Amino acid sequence: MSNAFRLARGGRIDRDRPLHFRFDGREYQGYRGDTLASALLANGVHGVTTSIKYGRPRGIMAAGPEEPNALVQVEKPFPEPMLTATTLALRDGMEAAGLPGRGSLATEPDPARYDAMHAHCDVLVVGAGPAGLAAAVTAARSGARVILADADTESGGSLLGTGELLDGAPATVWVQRAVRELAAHPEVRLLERTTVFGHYEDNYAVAVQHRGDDAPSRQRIWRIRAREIVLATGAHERPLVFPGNDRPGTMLAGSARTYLHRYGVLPGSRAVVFTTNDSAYAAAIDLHDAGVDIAAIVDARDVVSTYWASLCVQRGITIRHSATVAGTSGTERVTGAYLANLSHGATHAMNVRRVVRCDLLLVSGGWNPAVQLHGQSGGAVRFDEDTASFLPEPDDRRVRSAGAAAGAFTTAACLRTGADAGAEAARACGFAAEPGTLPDAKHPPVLAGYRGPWFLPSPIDNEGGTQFVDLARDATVADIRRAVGAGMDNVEHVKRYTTIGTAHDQGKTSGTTSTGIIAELLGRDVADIGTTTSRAPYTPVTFAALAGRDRGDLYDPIRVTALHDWHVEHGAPFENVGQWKRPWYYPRRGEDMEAAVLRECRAVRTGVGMQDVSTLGKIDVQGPDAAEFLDLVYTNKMSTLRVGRIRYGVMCTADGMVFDDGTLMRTAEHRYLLTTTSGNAAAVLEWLEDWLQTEWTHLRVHLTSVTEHWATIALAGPHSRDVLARVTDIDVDNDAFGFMDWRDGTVAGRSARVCRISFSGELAFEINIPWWYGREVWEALHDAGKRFGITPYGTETMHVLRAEKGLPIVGQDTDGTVTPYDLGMSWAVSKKKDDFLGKRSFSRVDTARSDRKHLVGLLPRDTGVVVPEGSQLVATTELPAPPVPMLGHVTSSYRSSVLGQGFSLALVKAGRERIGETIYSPVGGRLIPLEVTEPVFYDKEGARRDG
Amino acid sequence: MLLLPCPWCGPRNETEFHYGGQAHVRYPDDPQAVSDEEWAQFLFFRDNPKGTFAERWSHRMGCRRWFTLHRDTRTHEIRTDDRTSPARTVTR
Amino acid sequence: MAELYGESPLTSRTHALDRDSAPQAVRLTEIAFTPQIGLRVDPKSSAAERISTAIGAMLPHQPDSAVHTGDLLVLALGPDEWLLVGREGTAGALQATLTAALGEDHGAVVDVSAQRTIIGVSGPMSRDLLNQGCALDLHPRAFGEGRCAQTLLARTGVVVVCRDAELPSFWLLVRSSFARYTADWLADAATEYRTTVPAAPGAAANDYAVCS
Amino acid sequence: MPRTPGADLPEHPDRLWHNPDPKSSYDAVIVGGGGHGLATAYYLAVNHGMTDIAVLESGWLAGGNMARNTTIIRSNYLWDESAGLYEHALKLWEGLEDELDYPLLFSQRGVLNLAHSLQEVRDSVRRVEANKLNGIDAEWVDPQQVAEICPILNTSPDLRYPVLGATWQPRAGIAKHDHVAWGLARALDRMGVDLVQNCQVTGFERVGDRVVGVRTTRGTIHAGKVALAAAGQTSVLADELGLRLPIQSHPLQALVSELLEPVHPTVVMSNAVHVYVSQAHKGELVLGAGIDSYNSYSRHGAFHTIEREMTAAVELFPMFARAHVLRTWAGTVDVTPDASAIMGLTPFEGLYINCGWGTGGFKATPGVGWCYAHTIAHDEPHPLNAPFSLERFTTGALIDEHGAAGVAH
Ligand SMILES: Cc1cc2nc3c(=O)[nH]c(=O)nc-3n(C[C@H](O)[C@H](O)[C@H](O)COP(=O)(O)OP(=O)(O)OC[C@H]3O[C@@H](n4cnc5c(N)ncnc54)[C@H](O)[C@@H]3O)c2cc1C
Ligand SMILES: NC(=O)c1ccc[n+]([C@@H]2O[C@H](COP(=O)([O-])OP(=O)(O)OC[C@H]3O[C@@H](n4cnc5c(N)ncnc54)[C@H](O)[C@@H]3O)[C@@H](O)[C@H]2O)c1
Ligand SMILES: Cc1cc2nc3c(=O)[nH]c(=O)nc-3n(C[C@H](O)[C@H](O)[C@H](O)COP(=O)(O)O)c2cc1C
Ligand SMILES: [Zn+2]
Repeated sequence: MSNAFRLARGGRIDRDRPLHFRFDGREYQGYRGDTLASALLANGVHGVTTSIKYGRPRGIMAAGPEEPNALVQVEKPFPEPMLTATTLALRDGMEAAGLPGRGSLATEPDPARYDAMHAHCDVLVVGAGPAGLAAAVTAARSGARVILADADTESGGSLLGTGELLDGAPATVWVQRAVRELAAHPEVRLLERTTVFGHYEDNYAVAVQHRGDDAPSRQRIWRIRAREIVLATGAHERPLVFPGNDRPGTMLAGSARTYLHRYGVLPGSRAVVFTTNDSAYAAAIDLHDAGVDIAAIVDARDVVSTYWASLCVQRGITIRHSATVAGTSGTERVTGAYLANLSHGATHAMNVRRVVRCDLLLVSGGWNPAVQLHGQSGGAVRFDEDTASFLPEPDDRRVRSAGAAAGAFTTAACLRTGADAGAEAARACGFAAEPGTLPDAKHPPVLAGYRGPWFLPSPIDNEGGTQFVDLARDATVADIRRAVGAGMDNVEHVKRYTTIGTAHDQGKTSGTTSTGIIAELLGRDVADIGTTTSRAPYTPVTFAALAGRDRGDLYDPIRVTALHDWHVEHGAPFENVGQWKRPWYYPRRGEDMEAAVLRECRAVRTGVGMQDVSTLGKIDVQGPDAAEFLDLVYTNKMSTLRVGRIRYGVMCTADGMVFDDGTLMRTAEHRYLLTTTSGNAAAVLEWLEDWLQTEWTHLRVHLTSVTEHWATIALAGPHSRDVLARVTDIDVDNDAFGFMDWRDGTVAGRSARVCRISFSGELAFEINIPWWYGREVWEALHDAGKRFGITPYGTETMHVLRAEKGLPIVGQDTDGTVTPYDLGMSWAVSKKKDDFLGKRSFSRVDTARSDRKHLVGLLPRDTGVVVPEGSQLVATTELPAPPVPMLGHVTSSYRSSVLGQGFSLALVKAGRERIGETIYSPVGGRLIPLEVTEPVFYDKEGARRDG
Repeated sequence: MLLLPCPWCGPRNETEFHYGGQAHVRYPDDPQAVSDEEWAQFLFFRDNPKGTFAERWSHRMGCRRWFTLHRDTRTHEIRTDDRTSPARTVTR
Repeated sequence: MAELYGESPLTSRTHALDRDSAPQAVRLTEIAFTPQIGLRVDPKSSAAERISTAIGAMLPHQPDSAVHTGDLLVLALGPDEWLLVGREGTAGALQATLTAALGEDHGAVVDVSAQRTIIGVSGPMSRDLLNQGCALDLHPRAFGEGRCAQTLLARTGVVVVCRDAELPSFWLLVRSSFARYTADWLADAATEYRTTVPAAPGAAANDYAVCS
Repeated sequence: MPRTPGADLPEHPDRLWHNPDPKSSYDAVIVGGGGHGLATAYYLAVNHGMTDIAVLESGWLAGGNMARNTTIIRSNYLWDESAGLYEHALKLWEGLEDELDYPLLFSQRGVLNLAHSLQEVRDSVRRVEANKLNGIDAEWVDPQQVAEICPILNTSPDLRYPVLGATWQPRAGIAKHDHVAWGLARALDRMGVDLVQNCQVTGFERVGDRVVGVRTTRGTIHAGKVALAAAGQTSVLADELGLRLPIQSHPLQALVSELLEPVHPTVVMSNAVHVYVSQAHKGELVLGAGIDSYNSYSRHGAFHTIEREMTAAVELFPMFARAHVLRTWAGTVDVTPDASAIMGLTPFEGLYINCGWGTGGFKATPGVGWCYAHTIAHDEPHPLNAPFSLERFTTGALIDEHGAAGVAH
């Protein structure tokens, strides 16, 4: 039965390019230019799948994205669920299967690439039918930058499927001319196979381009910022609601015409045409002329057009007016239509008069303008009684509709409204634009459509259980009836009760009809009921397309320091700290993490270690009021810091909670260098700018981020001075270079700024050199330190060492609910300053409580234990029934080489009052006894910092 | 994706900016002198109008300047006189 | 130079950038070790005038504009903020000139030479390449020579400078820690131009595409 | 006959509610016919014998955030105060289906909250340990166990932010939001409570500091007690009384895929690789992420939020690459400074407030109803909601759930 329904001639397929494909396991052949649907129809296949709820056979209903039925699962070249056969371009070797409602996802990874592109234009035209082409050509001639996007594989829109004439020649000739003209404009971008699927604020339109499996990216998201938008998205034909209206072989009349003209396919041999308006007549005539036996035209109207009647008479086609299809026969495919007369006013159907045999039932219930994007853009719609459809309400936003999307249902009107819209849009962008002369399109007089009930009365099915409204969701008139009966009078409730409009097609064919039926059942106006909300996407879009190229390593920037490669070469695993990669520890052969960290800790405590601390945020603060400013943002007093000196400082948010900490060095009378924690650098800078620019505008201060200008190397341990001395010209003697001093000089021949800061409690230095010299200086220090057994250490060791000294880490030992007092840092909170950020909050009732959680130390009675971080703390030796009162939790916990045991920092209710007490932590079903201690475990007197 | 008019750099995509909430919220002249209630108002209570809202934005990925906009919270429309005569700095 | 300057943020990527360039379409190169000085000063002040005199050009008033004066490129980054990009080896001199011109007035001169590196993007598809991740309108009418902008490229901040609108050619100034990410991102974006030329409209024969 | 398992969702009843005109006076009116308003009316009737009540809804019943949420239910919050309230709600969920005699499709399929950094691991363990002591089923699971629970999740260490483990609450899950609303509504309708739709409250009737009724688009209605349950719109109402609140209304978006064969057995939430996903009964994947940054009442979010969310989704679930986004939407959520709700008395006598549930109040629905009804009936907060007072912002006793709530749920 190969291509038995393919005409010998005609259509826009490439007959020299046959394509082989499999559907539901069977081999077929089609041509390049076919969709899967047209190729199936050419092979006589209508039935594509079964319906989701009732398992009824379902076929191809439409020829575009409005298709409610013909869902397929692509199996090859790569599995993709739920595509409509009517929009799926055929390719050689394609394998697909009918999909009864639910798709399946591939288990192997998608090999395709997806990307995105930003674009700007004066005028974006959506849709390249007659209206869109006219709009684009008009706007382009004015010199405006134009983007014309169309979902289809070629431009022309409906003109590709109607066989009509423009200026006496096939309309496609004009289409080609228009496209050629547009392509020649340097300021025009033509986007074929590109569906504009979303409209967002300020005319930001998003589109997906289907570039094909072999393209550099399979799909591309276009992010288009347009000054003006013309929506020329056409209209979708409405099916009719009658018993058995879902049998395969039932097809929209206009779609049948498209299959004929565009694909050279006859969708059947004997057709009944059932319509409520003029538009189906053209389909009937064209199909008849192509060889389809038109068994009858059933027109629900009492009066039919004399123009079309005479054409039918010439061809011997019978028209039955005031009639309806009251039911259908057939199982896998329609075999006949039951015709009945309609009473006057069409409120009742008479008994079935006649059964007409057919294998094709063409239906047309009028047209729904594709107002989805208009709706997304915030545009209103109004119900138009004449066309029984919702039309876009024009407004003064920069989005305008044209053509069938605006209710212009003749080609002449589409061309005119398109050209007008294009000209207006271009003018709105400041271009002198005039709609030029348009091709001549003949159109017959149009007779008003049928105004009877939205579901046709039938003696066969009173409840409407076989009268399908949303075929994709298997929802019927009976379902709407039940919803309304349940008390629902809102279209949104009915949608959710019946699920109408919630399938892949988002109710393109069912929306207006279901509103009509609700109105009818409630005896209210259609306009009153209205529509459901249009939402992006207009047609479904793959997750992968939206994800684009921000995948894998590009998911989020990987920030590295100047020393990164050295760390890699030396085997360090990395810790993610914000976007930074920081070396975590440097395992030697055979070492696990714990062993490596204990070794690194020992090295710092007894010899010397070195760490890359370049990730610390650094901000240059300058200006005559810098000191005053810093006094306001730090809890400490910073104005008293002397040039050449460094001070540790804490910043709080205005609610008194610790926000960041770091060191501040005074580099000149009016200049400081401030450091922040690694993850917080951007936030701190923004926070400082905020206060400077919006609150303390009188302060003369400038902030400059210099984080990456400097590479920073920490050198820590009793031998750090010895190492540094070998490579620097700075006098590193304790008297010359004291704790919390900084000095400029050279290190390994490069100019450097060296600070005496210690985060480990040991004698330590931090060496800052411009990024470019980072590795060179690091290696020089490493060489110089060899004789002292210099040991590179990572973040984990740094954490252990600082915890032994009771130094908290913001974000680990604090969680946004902790004040400096809670941390036991009242020494860092100035009592002398009138104000600073956070000060006022310390006296609030809750913040001033003495039983708040305090940072304390914990020592397990069992020295072999390291309590897991995050463990909760309780006061009792046995757990009562929940809820168990909790005292706090363990924030940091490690095994210490110097203590020879595990130890923790914890936030504990009234912790400082509990020092010396024993509290407990439930760990793995046991209660571990812990002694509450001061948070400083090692070198409490601070004797080691001078070496 | 809002298109926000930075008074310095011109219209830019929302993703370049950081939102700062209500504008013109003043830091008390003397925080130590205000009551707990007034302090709480300053810290946590903000207008949340349905309609025009004076709000702060920082052009984080651009010039790093803070500025004020009047935006309709129903439609996201930005009052056009702000486009032409933007507030350059604000008092919170 | 390496002797003098150590290692630039993209030293390890030099080869990769070269490989990932698509000679007919886009070329990616690092322009390393350029002196860069951040300048903050009130544009209406006499200090600003003195600085203009010292560098031989008015500080551009309009943010997002870039002017050349001799070897110096002056980028206006904000209402009172500029980034001066000089010729290799002149950082110290430039900083001294600016500091001297600023004198005792309120302002800031900060050496940020190593804070950012520069990636050059040139060739006919440069705009296309950048627009894969940069939302600016790079059309020559909107962003020609004399223009610069601080903006987002993919997921990081950059300063984009139009060097030549005709060729075209752009500079991206990117923070050193993000440089590799940006380079990798650009190289990945250039995949498009290294493989075959994109299919002409409608000419995708072997295509499995969805038309809506 | 149904071809697809799960497509045969339970039928709704033939009768849900009547649409009465509002009376001129009630013992109590509840402003807002979302889940919280309905549940509150329900427990006022059931626990406190009050049935002369009206629920006033400006639009269609449960068409606010109740119609828009990703339906995640769990109780594994950090602080005792939250744990108490959410766990109470979860226990009520466990009996609600029977009580309402309505298929709520409450499915306790568990929830995984992923940890992607060492700090997230610490925070997660902390929360799990706190949960356990609060009697909440919670577990810390390592990457391998994560993979066993949810095999389609990418637990490879090569991920930019690898999964380092997760918290696991087996009793958590999802329920079908509309069914919940309608089940409550039907019960209320049967008990004689008036559910009044298309009735927007525009102001209040006051005698001094006492609120004695509401002005509505359908006339003035007197009431002994007025209880606000208006979620994202609360500030607009409070403005009428000059009552400033610490809430900001933001868009929160969600989206669904087409219907798919069951692939996703549980609920997965990730703060760092920001997305949360479950698969609804019908088969669609339901996904959400964080709020949009700015204040808005538009029920419309920004597209870059969706793009970022999809990136996260495909990173964590590579098999979702060729799933399709079918529909996106947004709700208006009321966000507080500490990511915890506000429920209790107000400076006005006879006026009660429940708001600030932000991105995560669906799960609390029955718990809110229970406690809020108590607050209204007794003019005093239930012990479970006492900590959620407005005063906490003055005293500083915030209940900071940013960690447990993420930016959403
Ligand atoms: C996208 C999204 C995802 C979410 N996901 C989750 C989740 O997974 N889990 C979770 O627990 N929570 C989630 N939430 C949050 C949850 O939806 C809300 O916290 C919860 O629904 C709020 O309570 P409600 O149901 O009463 O609100 P709503 O349903 O919004 O009810 C408020 C009602 O008040 C009405 N109203 C407002 N003003 C007036 C007036 N003046 N007069 C009369 N009526 C008025 C509104 O029309 C509305 O119907 C999500 C929210 C969103 C938007
Ligand atoms: N006889 C009738 O009653 C009747 C009714 C309706 C339409 N028509 C005819 O149909 C034609 C309508 O012309 P038109 O130009 O208004 O529409 P059209 O249908 O010819 O073209 C619309 C185009 O828009 C594209 N499109 C739709 N949505 C899109 C999106 N979101 N993104 C990208 N592309 C999208 C479609 O692919 C299509 O090519 C006229 O010829 C008219 O006579 C006739
Ligand atoms: C849990 C859940 C599942 C949903 N599933 C679907 C669906 O399968 N198809 C659909 O079109 N919409 C679905 N929706 C979205 C609704 O259609 C709708 O967008 C949402 O209720 C918000 O309302 P609005 O878009 O009318 O403003 C779902 C919503 C939720 C909350
Ligand atoms: Zn700016």
